[in-house]
Amino acid sequence: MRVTGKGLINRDKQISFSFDGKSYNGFEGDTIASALLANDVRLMARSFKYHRPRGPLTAGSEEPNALMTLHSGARQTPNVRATAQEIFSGLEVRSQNNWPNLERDVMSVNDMFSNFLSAGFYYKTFMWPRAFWEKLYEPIIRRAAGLGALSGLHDEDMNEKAYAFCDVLVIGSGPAGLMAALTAARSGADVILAEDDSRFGGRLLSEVEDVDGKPGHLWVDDVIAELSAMDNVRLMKRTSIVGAYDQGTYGAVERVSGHLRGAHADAPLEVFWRISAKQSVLAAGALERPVAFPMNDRPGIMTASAVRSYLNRWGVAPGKRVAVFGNNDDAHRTARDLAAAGVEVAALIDSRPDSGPSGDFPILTGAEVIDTKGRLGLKQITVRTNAGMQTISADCLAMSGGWNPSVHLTCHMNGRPVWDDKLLSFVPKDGAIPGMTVAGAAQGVMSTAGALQSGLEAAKTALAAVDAKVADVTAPQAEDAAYNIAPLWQVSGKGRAWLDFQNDVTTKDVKQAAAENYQSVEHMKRYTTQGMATDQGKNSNVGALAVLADATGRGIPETGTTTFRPPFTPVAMATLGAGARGAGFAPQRFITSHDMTVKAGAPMIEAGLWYRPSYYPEKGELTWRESTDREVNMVRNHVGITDVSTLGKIDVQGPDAGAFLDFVYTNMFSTLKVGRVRYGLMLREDGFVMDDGTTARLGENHYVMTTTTAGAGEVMKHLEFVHQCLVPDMDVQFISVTEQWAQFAVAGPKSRVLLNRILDSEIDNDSWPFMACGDVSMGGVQGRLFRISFSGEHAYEVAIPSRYGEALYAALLEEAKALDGGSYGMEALNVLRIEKGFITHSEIHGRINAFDIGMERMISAKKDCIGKTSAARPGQVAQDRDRLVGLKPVTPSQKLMAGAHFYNVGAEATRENDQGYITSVCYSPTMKSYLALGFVKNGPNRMGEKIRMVDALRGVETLCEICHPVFMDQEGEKTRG
Amino acid sequence: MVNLVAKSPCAALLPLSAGNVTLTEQHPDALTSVAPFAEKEVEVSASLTVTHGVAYPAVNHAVGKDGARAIWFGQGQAMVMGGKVSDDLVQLAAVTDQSDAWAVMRLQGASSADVLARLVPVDLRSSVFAEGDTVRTELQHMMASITCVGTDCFDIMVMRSFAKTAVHDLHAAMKSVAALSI
Amino acid sequence: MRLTCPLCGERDRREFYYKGDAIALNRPAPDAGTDAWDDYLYLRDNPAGVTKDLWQHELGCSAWIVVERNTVTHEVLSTALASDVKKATK
Amino acid sequence: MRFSAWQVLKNGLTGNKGWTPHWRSPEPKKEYDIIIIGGGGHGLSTAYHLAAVYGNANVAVLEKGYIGGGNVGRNTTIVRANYFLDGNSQFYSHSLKLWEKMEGDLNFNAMHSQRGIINLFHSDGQRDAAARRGNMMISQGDDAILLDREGVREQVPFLDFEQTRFPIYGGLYHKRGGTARHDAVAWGYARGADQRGVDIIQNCEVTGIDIENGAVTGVQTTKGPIKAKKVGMVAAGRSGQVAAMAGMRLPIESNILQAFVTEGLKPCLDHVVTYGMGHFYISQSDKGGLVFGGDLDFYASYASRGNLSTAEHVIEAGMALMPMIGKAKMLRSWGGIMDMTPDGSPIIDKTDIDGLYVDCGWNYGGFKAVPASGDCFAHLLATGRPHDVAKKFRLDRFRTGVDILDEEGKGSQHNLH
Repeated sequence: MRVTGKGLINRDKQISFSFDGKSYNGFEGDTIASALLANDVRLMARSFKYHRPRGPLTAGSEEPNALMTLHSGARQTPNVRATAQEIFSGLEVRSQNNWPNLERDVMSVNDMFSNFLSAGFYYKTFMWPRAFWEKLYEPIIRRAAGLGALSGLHDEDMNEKAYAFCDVLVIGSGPAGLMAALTAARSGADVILAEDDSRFGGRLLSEVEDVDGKPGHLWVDDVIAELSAMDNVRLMKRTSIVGAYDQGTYGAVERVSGHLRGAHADAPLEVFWRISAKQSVLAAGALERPVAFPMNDRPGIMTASAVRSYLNRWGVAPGKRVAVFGNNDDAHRTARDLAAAGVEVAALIDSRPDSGPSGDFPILTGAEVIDTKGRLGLKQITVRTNAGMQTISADCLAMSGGWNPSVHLTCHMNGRPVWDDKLLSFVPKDGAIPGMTVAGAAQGVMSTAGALQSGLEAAKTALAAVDAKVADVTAPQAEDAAYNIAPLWQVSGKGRAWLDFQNDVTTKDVKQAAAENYQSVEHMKRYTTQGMATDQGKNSNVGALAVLADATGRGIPETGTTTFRPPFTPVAMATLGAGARGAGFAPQRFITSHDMTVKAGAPMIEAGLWYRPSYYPEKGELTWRESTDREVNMVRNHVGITDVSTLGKIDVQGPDAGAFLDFVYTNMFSTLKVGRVRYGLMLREDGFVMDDGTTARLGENHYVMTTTTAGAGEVMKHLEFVHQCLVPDMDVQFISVTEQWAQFAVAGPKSRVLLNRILDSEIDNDSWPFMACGDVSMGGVQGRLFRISFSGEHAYEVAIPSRYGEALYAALLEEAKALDGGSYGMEALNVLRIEKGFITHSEIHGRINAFDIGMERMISAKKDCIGKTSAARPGQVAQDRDRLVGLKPVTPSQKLMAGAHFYNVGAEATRENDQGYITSVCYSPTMKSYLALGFVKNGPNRMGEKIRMVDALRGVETLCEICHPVFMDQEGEKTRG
Repeated sequence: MVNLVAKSPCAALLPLSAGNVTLTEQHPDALTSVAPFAEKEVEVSASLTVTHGVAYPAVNHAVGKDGARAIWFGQGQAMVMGGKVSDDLVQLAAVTDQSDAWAVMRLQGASSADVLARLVPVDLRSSVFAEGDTVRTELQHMMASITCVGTDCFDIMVMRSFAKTAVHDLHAAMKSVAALSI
Repeated sequence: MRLTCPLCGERDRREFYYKGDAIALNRPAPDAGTDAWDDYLYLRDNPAGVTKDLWQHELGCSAWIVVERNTVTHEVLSTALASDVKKATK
Repeated sequence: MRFSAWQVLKNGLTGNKGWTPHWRSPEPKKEYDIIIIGGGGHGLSTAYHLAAVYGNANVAVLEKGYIGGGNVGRNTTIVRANYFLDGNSQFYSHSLKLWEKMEGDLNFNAMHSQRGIINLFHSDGQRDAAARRGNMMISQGDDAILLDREGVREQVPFLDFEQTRFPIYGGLYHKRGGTARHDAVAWGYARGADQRGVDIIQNCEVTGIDIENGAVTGVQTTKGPIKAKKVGMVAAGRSGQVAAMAGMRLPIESNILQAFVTEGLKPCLDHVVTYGMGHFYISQSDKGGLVFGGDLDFYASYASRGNLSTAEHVIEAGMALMPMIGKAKMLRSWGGIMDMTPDGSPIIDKTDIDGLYVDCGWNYGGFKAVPASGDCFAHLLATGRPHDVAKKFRLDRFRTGVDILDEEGKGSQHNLH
């Protein structure tokens, strides 16, 4: 029911929205909950386990009950807090976790059987027969579980991430936060003020009290006006600080457009901020806790502070006849506010025996609510007083169990809050978050005047830490009442008393857990699920702890507390994962020939971050194999070109370049002649092969190293490590030149013919023998030419500055075609290298050492190198290690399968009999046979032996012969020719 | 003789604009990585002063102006933008032509720092990052060099092959910042 | 987490690569024997408290850095260029 | 008390007042045959197996906090036997078989759910590696199916098959893989061990290991000295500190691994899905929360809390693979302390000190190993000989270079896994 003359909503702007298909009106500034309450809708949700009817418990983001689903289709958003979501015109809201509807929910039958669904019941049953768990019990349990539902569709909304920096981050904009922000800002510090709510002001928006001689919310407006005019202040409302991390890093979620209808198409829904703050002031206030009295969960029962918020901020009376129950003075304040607004106060029930009269309403002291009635909403309460029982009709009950300072963020770095016996709550431990000062109610300072002063002092502390001068600021006049509270953790009685409303954990469950020796607070939590609902126990943990303490005969401080972990409030996956949809997950790298290659119809495949062509289909070719076979034959008989720019290229320069390379490679490079190229093997210090490639010596002190595409980054890092950490006195520098040069392999018997049509001056075998390198000129542009081969053919790699990459590729392709050649892709490249027995990362897959691939002789005996000592460990040179061999089917047409394993002929295909596995397979159009590289125990000593290849996964079995891994031209005549 | 036509890293991708921010490609005459050998920094600096009128830059700084600028580019390395360095420099430093290795983009406009704040984990607001300041950092998981070359004006360098992704990411941030300021 | 690169200043952890215990600086001689190499490569003090480890400012200036920090609190006590540390220990 | 539907019914009718402690809280005796340091999943499982299988119940489990408070209660609950290397394969195969009979043995429902695991692959090379793994699983007697892209789509149609950065080529489907209710595993073993006479002593921190003449004689604790003939160290995350009490250094560095859970949602994900390119794995708990994790935070830490950039990366991977989870909200994150070995495989071995044994180095894969680790460590403690399936988990394998078990092929140096 809307109360005239109350509230900070804009009554000039009416907004229509729907809830469960029915249309309602609210005003600008309303949340779903305030608008529904204004329409006298109290039933908003069902609980998790017992499907109990529920209304809002709170008026903020900590809400455990009133969770709803917004929107439909791909935008369907479950578990939205009706108490925090602002309404906008056309908003579509649905209740969740009920069937067929909210009023008549079939699953509420669980409530009738609640005695059999007590804490941990599922650990004790559903075990017989065993197979029934997956087939029967679990599906039933799963279907019942969960609150809202995802749509199952891709989330197409745009979200974003950003970074921010400041001297002082102020978290919360109640009196303490505003005062802290004002003090820091006037002192010239770089300030961010973050407020979870849609409006700055905190509790000042919800209380009837003056600050600086004017209504609190007007004082807020003045402060915000001043702050927003300052360059050194960034005001961030609708921004929740969700995590506190090391060295002053904070995670924050800014809700940008979820409260708007028709936001700009480029505007994100939410922004995830990483804020780096030199200092922070936590002024997150406090949350009022419910009281665990019997049947305390009906719609209409909510915290007293929520009742005041609905009344004072939103101008809504959550009931026509409101009762108030509490153990502290806020209960009185609530009753007074209601009465002053003309709402009937049915009774004020104060558990304390001695609280005096308060206002013009009935007051029962030393009394407790011990029962309630009303199936879908509160109708009546039963009160136990010294004089006996009394039933009172009421449709709303405001309960005030005292305040819990919002310590959550202070726990994010393992700080455990400490118990304050006077406040009856936990307060943050000093220094729990380095650089964070806690102020106001979050620190247990409960009066407005105290909070203002505390905010000011916190700002001073923060300013001192960043060496800023403090401006002369004084805190304004405000309410300064003492906080009087008496313990009231649970009320005995017949019915269940809820602690964790959403998860349906009652005081009985906690007591049962204790009886079953789940007495550690963590055990109790995990056994009962107390505090594991979407509010992370914000509303219930302290109460549950008190009940556990009582059940185990310990004090609350001895019982301990569970910790709060990030995030402070749940964060959408799409927000935390913003930008990662589709291609956004990792940057893409493109070779200069990319566009031409795509145009030619070549499927592109990922190679690390790069894209490389798989094969180039020609007309009439139906399968990749046809294209690949053609490309292989083309290279073997004519000439092919392929872009090899993705291979890492590292410029190594300096007086010690040669010596350095000797140290990182197993073999010698200081002896390499200028103008020559050598293959190198690089080990990790653990003795396993890290990478391989060729390195060319361009000058006395100048080498260029190539790495594999996959290994480029790792190798660069490794070189820098070795240089800076092991041999910093060596005078050598590395610069990646991968991007500077577009590089193309030109392979095949006609490769030189082709090149001579491109190069400005011709080359021949004498000027450019196998493994020669040097500068060349093409169209007047200086490039580099390397006579190296990864195909076993007479081949070159030609490099040109990248701006000419596409042009050179086009020129090479044109000339190749004129020679019956063309482009070849990764598939053909793979066949060519397997035929020749060249290894790639398929073979050097991390567990392989030089001995395993038959390259132990490449570890020079003349010098030390990285990995040399480890490679010599006894286990690393054992004959029966899995070692590289070639494999061919005894019947050439029979398939070989990469990933298949080997077994001796006649032996069963079991793990115990395993003889090795295949790493690379191809069909060789040259040999007219499948070929494979693989690792076989003691392989090099088993040449000619027959061995069974078994691929059980795909049902292929082939008898193979172990052979040398180089299938063709073992002498390398073609390469040299 | 074969005719080779050059193509710049951001060809067909730039310019772009959104709101008050524009993104354009820069075409420096040459990019030369200069990494002085041991104890040769002073001599390298002298050489650069002769050829480019700039000293070897201090850490996190760039010196010079459009046409001749030396940007600190990481430990022991400067990127010299502009004409060719002296041939003799190879005696003093590892000199590497990087003219084709990097895409150079200029982000300009009142909200340019806000745009970068969506992509770069370093504070680039004018109050702390002014003309002549430079950083090596990341731009959405890509290695980047970012230099403030004037008021609300930044030169951004990413490796050439990342140009398309970098332009896409910058443009997305530009559009979003523009949408939020409406 | 933020680390102070001796060159670039304070930066987010995401710019850094982690290598492990700074013992990596102290590579034994090739003939130092099995124990020395086992100690160097594999066995670790793994302290719950102050440790020195090696990081690289991978997405920044590429410098390798010795970071002295607390593994329990994540407090960073000091940072230094690895090459300086290595040269000083000679 | 034997649990049954009947017990639940009976107690439900009598106000749930008849439930009794699941384990006792005894004071430590002066001496035990065997002391287990560490009341986590592995320690409790070891104690249970000592009592139930190897006939020695004169055993104490010493836990410095509350049982199950370490990684067994902070993980993504995945149970699988899909290993490739000889040495790992048989061990995890054995473990899965023990999982399959655990609940019956323990009379405790740990909600072990064999809902199937799909390991996605994203290139031909990854498919080959997956095939190599799958073939090993089959030869070990476990189950594996190689799915192509369409096969994956049939199982999990909501993945992003169209746009994702690293396209889905297929997946290795392990039907017997799944999840379990993590805490219940610790509690179930605790209850089972306690019922068989093992003393579980919580809030009892070991402060020293007594060694005389090269042989262990007992331990010092915050509850006084306790003698023992044999001591087993099973303190994952703190293995280095415990070993240091015996003057040992281990090939272990402690790293943080984060895990995450969303708010409860109606069932939307039936399998465990792992996304190798993004280091991301996810399943949905019986309560409805999406439970997921990713890569390590990658630095030595005992802080039990994670780094924001790592969390972001994990969730970015999730969004890249499975954009339908965008509207789910991450509820809680936490960080476990992992014993990371150089090759990513564990250690179950005796030490150079007589009577002192170690079970450690579970990296980020300890949960699924809980039953077999307990069985094998119990076997070693009881007989002095390694269990057949755990023979290769040797402490000195890095020193000798023999049987390094680098399942992922990342190397056998620290911080590569």
